[in-house]
Amino acid sequence: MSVLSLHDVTKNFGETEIIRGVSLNIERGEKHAIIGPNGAGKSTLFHLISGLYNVTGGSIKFKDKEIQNKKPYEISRLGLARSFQVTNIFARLNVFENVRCSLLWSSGYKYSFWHLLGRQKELNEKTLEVLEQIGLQDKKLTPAGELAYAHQRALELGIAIASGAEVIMLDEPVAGMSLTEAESAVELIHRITEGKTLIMVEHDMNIVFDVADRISVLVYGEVIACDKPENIRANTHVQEAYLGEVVTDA
Amino acid sequence: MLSADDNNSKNYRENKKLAMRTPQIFRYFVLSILLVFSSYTLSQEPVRIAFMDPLTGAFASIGNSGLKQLQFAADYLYNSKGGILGGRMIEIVPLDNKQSPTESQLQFRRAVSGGIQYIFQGNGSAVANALNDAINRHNRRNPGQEVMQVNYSAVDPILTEENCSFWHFRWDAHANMKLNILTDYIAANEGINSVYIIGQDYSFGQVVSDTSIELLRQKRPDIKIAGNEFHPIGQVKDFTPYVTKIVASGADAVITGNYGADMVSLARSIIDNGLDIPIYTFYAAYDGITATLGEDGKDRIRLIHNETSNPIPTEQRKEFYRAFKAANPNNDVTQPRITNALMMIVQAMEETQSTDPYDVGLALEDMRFTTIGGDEVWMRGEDHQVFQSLHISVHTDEGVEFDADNSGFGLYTEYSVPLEETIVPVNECRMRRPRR
Amino acid sequence: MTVIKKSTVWICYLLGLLALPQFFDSVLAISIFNQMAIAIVFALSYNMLLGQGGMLSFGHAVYFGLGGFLAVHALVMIEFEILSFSIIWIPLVGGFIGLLAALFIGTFSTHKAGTVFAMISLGIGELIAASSLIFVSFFGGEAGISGDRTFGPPFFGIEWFQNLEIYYLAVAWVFIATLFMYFFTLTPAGKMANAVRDNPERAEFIGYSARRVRYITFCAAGFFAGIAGGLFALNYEFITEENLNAATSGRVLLSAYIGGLGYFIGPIIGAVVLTLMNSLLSNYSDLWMLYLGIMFLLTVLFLPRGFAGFIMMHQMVWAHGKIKSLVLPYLITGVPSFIFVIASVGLIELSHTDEAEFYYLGLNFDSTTAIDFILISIAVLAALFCIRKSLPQLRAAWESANEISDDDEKEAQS
Amino acid sequence: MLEVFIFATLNGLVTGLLLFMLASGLTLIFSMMGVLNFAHASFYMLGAYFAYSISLHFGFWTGLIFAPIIVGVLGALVERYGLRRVHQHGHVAELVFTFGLAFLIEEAVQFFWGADTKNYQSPDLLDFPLFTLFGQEFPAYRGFMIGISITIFISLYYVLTKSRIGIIIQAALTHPHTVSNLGHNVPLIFMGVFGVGTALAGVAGVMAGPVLTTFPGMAVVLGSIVFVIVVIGGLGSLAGAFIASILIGLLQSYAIASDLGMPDLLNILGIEFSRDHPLTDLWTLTLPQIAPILPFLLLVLVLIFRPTGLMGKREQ
Repeated sequence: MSVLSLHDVTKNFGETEIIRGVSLNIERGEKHAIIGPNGAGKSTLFHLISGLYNVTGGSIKFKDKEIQNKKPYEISRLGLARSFQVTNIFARLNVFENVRCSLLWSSGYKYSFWHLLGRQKELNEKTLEVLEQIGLQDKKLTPAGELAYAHQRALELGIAIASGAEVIMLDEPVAGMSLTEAESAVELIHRITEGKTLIMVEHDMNIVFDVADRISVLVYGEVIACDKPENIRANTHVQEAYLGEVVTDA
Repeated sequence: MLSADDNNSKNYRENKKLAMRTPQIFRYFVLSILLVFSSYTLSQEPVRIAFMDPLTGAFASIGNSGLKQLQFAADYLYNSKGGILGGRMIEIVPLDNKQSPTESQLQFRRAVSGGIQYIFQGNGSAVANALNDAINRHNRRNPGQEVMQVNYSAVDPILTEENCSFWHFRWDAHANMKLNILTDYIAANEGINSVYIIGQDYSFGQVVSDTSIELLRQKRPDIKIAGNEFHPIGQVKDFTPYVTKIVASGADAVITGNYGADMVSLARSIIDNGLDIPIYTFYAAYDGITATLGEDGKDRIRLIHNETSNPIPTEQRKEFYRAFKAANPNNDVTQPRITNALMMIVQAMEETQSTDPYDVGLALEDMRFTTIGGDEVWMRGEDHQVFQSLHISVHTDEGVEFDADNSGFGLYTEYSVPLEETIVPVNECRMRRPRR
Repeated sequence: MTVIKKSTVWICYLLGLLALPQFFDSVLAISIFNQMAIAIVFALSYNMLLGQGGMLSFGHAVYFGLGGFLAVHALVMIEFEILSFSIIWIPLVGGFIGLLAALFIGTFSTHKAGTVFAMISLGIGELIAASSLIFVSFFGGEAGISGDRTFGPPFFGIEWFQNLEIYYLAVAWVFIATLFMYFFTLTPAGKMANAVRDNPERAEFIGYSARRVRYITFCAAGFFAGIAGGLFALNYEFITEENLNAATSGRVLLSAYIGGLGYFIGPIIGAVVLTLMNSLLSNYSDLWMLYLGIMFLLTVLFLPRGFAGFIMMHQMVWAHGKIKSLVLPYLITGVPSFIFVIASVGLIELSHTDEAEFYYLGLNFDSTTAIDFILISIAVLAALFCIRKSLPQLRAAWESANEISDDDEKEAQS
Repeated sequence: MLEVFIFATLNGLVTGLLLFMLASGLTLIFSMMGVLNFAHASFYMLGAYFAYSISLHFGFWTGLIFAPIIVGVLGALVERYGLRRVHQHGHVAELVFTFGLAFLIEEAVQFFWGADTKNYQSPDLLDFPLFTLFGQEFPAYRGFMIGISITIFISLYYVLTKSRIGIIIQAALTHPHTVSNLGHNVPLIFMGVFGVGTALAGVAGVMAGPVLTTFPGMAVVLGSIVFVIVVIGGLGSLAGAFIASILIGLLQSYAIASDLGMPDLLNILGIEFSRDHPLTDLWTLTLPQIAPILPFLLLVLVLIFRPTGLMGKREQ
């Protein structure tokens, strides 16, 4: 049963068509990677699903609800969390507060101005758990903006997964990391997405083949293939269009 | 409204409260500071009088000019001659109210803090009203420490009508009195068949408009009110659009109560657009305005005021002007009523041998006094409104012995009305007098 | 332990406020304290908006003023026995009106932060200030409206004749308001306000509507600004349009910024400093506004986080006991800086004065000859030279103090 | 009525073009640096005061040339030693800095020139009516103002679209980062643009000083209006600023010229209120009365319904 399904989604910016009729079904518990050359529309697709952009046409269903053109926070509340390609954290809050903020809505606090956060034991414990998961428990009082880049990326992931959303979308989670940093990041991704649905955009093919159950290839706004990793690797069409050059580049 | 009994019981409670506190210690404290810092270091405590007007900000030049006049009058007339009340000097304490009612309240508390019981204030009816309220409240709550408001220039009629108070004395003719004379003058001018009234959109502007229309209707029903316009204070960048309307209306004269930059801009626009009609107004001279209007304004601007500027009738007043000019080359005696107020208060103090505002206030009521300009002044007891002859003067450079802003231009009096004819009946003043 | 430590700060705050009149008890001093109390609540509410919520407003006085106007109207109604309640609740009336106004205006102004919000606040501010002169029956025109606080039922025998009594009432309200504003920063809504300030886009992806979060902060800020307006009404017993115009809005921005945005204590410092400058400095010099402007610009340029930020900069150094190493360098730069300020002020005043004889710091100068000008100018230049010479030393000392702190931290961690 | 309409249009144009002189500099500065310069009108005031001082000794025409240059140099210095420093602390700090600068300049003007109005006169050469229509003169000086404004608009437009530096600036309007990546000395361009922008404000000051009165409050009166124009026109759009300037100039001029008001509306609707109705201030409101606040009303409406302004493209 698919938890997220896109049907003939299109997106134009002015005259330019960026997404040209994408249809995609993501199963519950699946680890799904989206790959494609630069400018293929991967990030745009993410923005469409998570509600940052409105679609030009087509429909997106999340848990049988149409979510296209809904506001990001409405989609987020349904249980779909995402991270960003460019680090996107709350720079002047400390690490602990960053994570705690992302737990607030799912813990049911809404816009409360009558709860004192210091007194919410359960919430604070949960926050510490997440911090431990992402390995930032030592840095919890550091302002997020002053963290090292790798730590910021970890926090980025932490904010995305903290709410306990069942579908997690990661946009190039290891972009800009060194090899060793990337390795621990991948391990982290494995750890925190266990039992959840993961949709990921990534350039590093090693990571993609390591993590993904299924891969979609997006080229010029169209999905040209969607299959198991080994089939994708074997698909000459994909190799021609895209895979070959990237592998040699890396 | 509060009945007299309530008032008394409040006063009584008030008295008890005061007795429990120790204002004396404070007074000694202030005194000792004074003794240390005062440049006079006298054997006797000076009589301290506050001058509260804008000394910084947009209206600072008017306020500072007034301050210099009061300071000069005190020094020239009294301090240099051994003081008053048998050797006490007059000390003028400047208080900057920044032309703001709120700031006036603060400065008033500062005055009270320093034991000052006389406050000169003139600029802005809003400030005068706020100060009037504050003083009345203070005097009611602190018997024995009363303060007198010496209003030398705020012309809102309400201050001596509905809101009249025992503690407030006005040494200027109020707007309705002035308009009464001004409309007489206009009515007598056969050439004027229609007038345009334009003013700042606030109480004084509205008073000018309402009263002029009413008075003109009585005096010259044939004069057409070609326009009656209000514009926001200090918001208008360019008066040309208004001038266009004035031209289109075919008016023969303009009446306005504008002051400050709004006055200058309006007059300049009228002149620049080639509109050759007279402007009748209140505040279009001195403090830079005369210099700014210069040659262009000649024979076109007419003001109503008390105490003539040119020609000056007495040698005594000429001497005073020259001495002032020698001490303050960049200022003029713009408001002789400051001197009048000071002289009358001093006379009242001498008569009663007291500086208590209550005694002085009683002595001022119905005082008749001759100014150094030879003008007779009557302070009416019922509403504390002053009456003296009023004059209409023209902005010109002919026959001007005492010019304004060192520009060669000044005011020349064309039309005068004696004291008796300026008197208006007491309308709505029901003064509550304090009991001692 | 921490609870005791935290409440100590609050108790000191309260005791400090209560004790002030014991040291300075003149009418003037009480009046300044009252002003300060009002300014503190107002500046804190502004900080909620800009410091906590990231909304730069050029029209915050609207809520202060509207609250104040309704509070004075309430006083008048009490006087004429249309209403009957103790005047201690007047600030709440102001707060309620501030809240109502914010509830309405917030619906369209909080859509975006940044320039759009700033411009809408400017427009609304100008509109309301202008209407206050047009709708005379409610706002009383430029003379404003006035009431009398002594007509309500007495409160435990207190009839509010004296400003001192009002001061204690104001202290109670300031304390409560400060406490609640502080608590607000610790609630989910308060924290999310910070999050939205830092990154509105991301806040949307963790389930929060940035607009709604801003709206809540905006309303809370309006409420507390209204309380400050109510306190104003009680203290002055009148209010005029100048209390809701752009100048008042500008002043609160100034005081919050000089004090230090983002730090809770910042606006309190700013409000105190500005009130003192306004009421004391203005007595000594006509040019105090010029000095205020210079001080403000210097703060923006060199202390972007305000006085509070400057103090907080030393937290780390202090915690590691390195503050001693900074005392000497601070003195070496501080003394010439002090002389520089004093001499510059002297120069400015000397060139401004009309009097031939000019007294400054107990010295007598002659403004008609050039010698005194030259002497003071030399002092200014010499001081400036010393500052420039000593600055590298100060910078080095500062860096070494902080560097060691970092090492210490690493040691502490390992 | 026709005469009122014609003159209202002329007045509106004069005001509008004057506003455009200010708005053009502000738009340039905003587009490049992303900061709304609160002190822009203060530079306008400085222009008027410098020109006044110069005109006392050397006449109006010398002032017209040198005052804007002095103002422009001052502006460039402010950018170099002030704004650039504050830039690192973000836009709020920049806005607050210019806000403080506006405050300081007003105080400084009072310090150097005093608080009273200055007798700054238009040149005798232009002291004649250009034409007389229905008995009202149209001063030649106003015609001269229109001429200068239009010259500035045309040359600015020409420089921006045809010259190399103009093309760089144009590019920086829409893609500031790309331009700096292309190796242009963006800080120098910023300083130049700020200098030119403030010099334009200075020109406006020189021109407006004799007509609109030279006094310390002249910046405040115009300051927020210029803001309004830039925002209504669309941030970063010169054409938008031009349209908005003219629009607001005409709007205010027509509003003052008209005699319409609530009483007329109520007449049409057949409603009548007594004079002591609690809302009597509202029922007697007239258009001329509210003319100066119309721009702010327009600003709020535009921002609510079209936050990018009339011609603006860039979301912030």
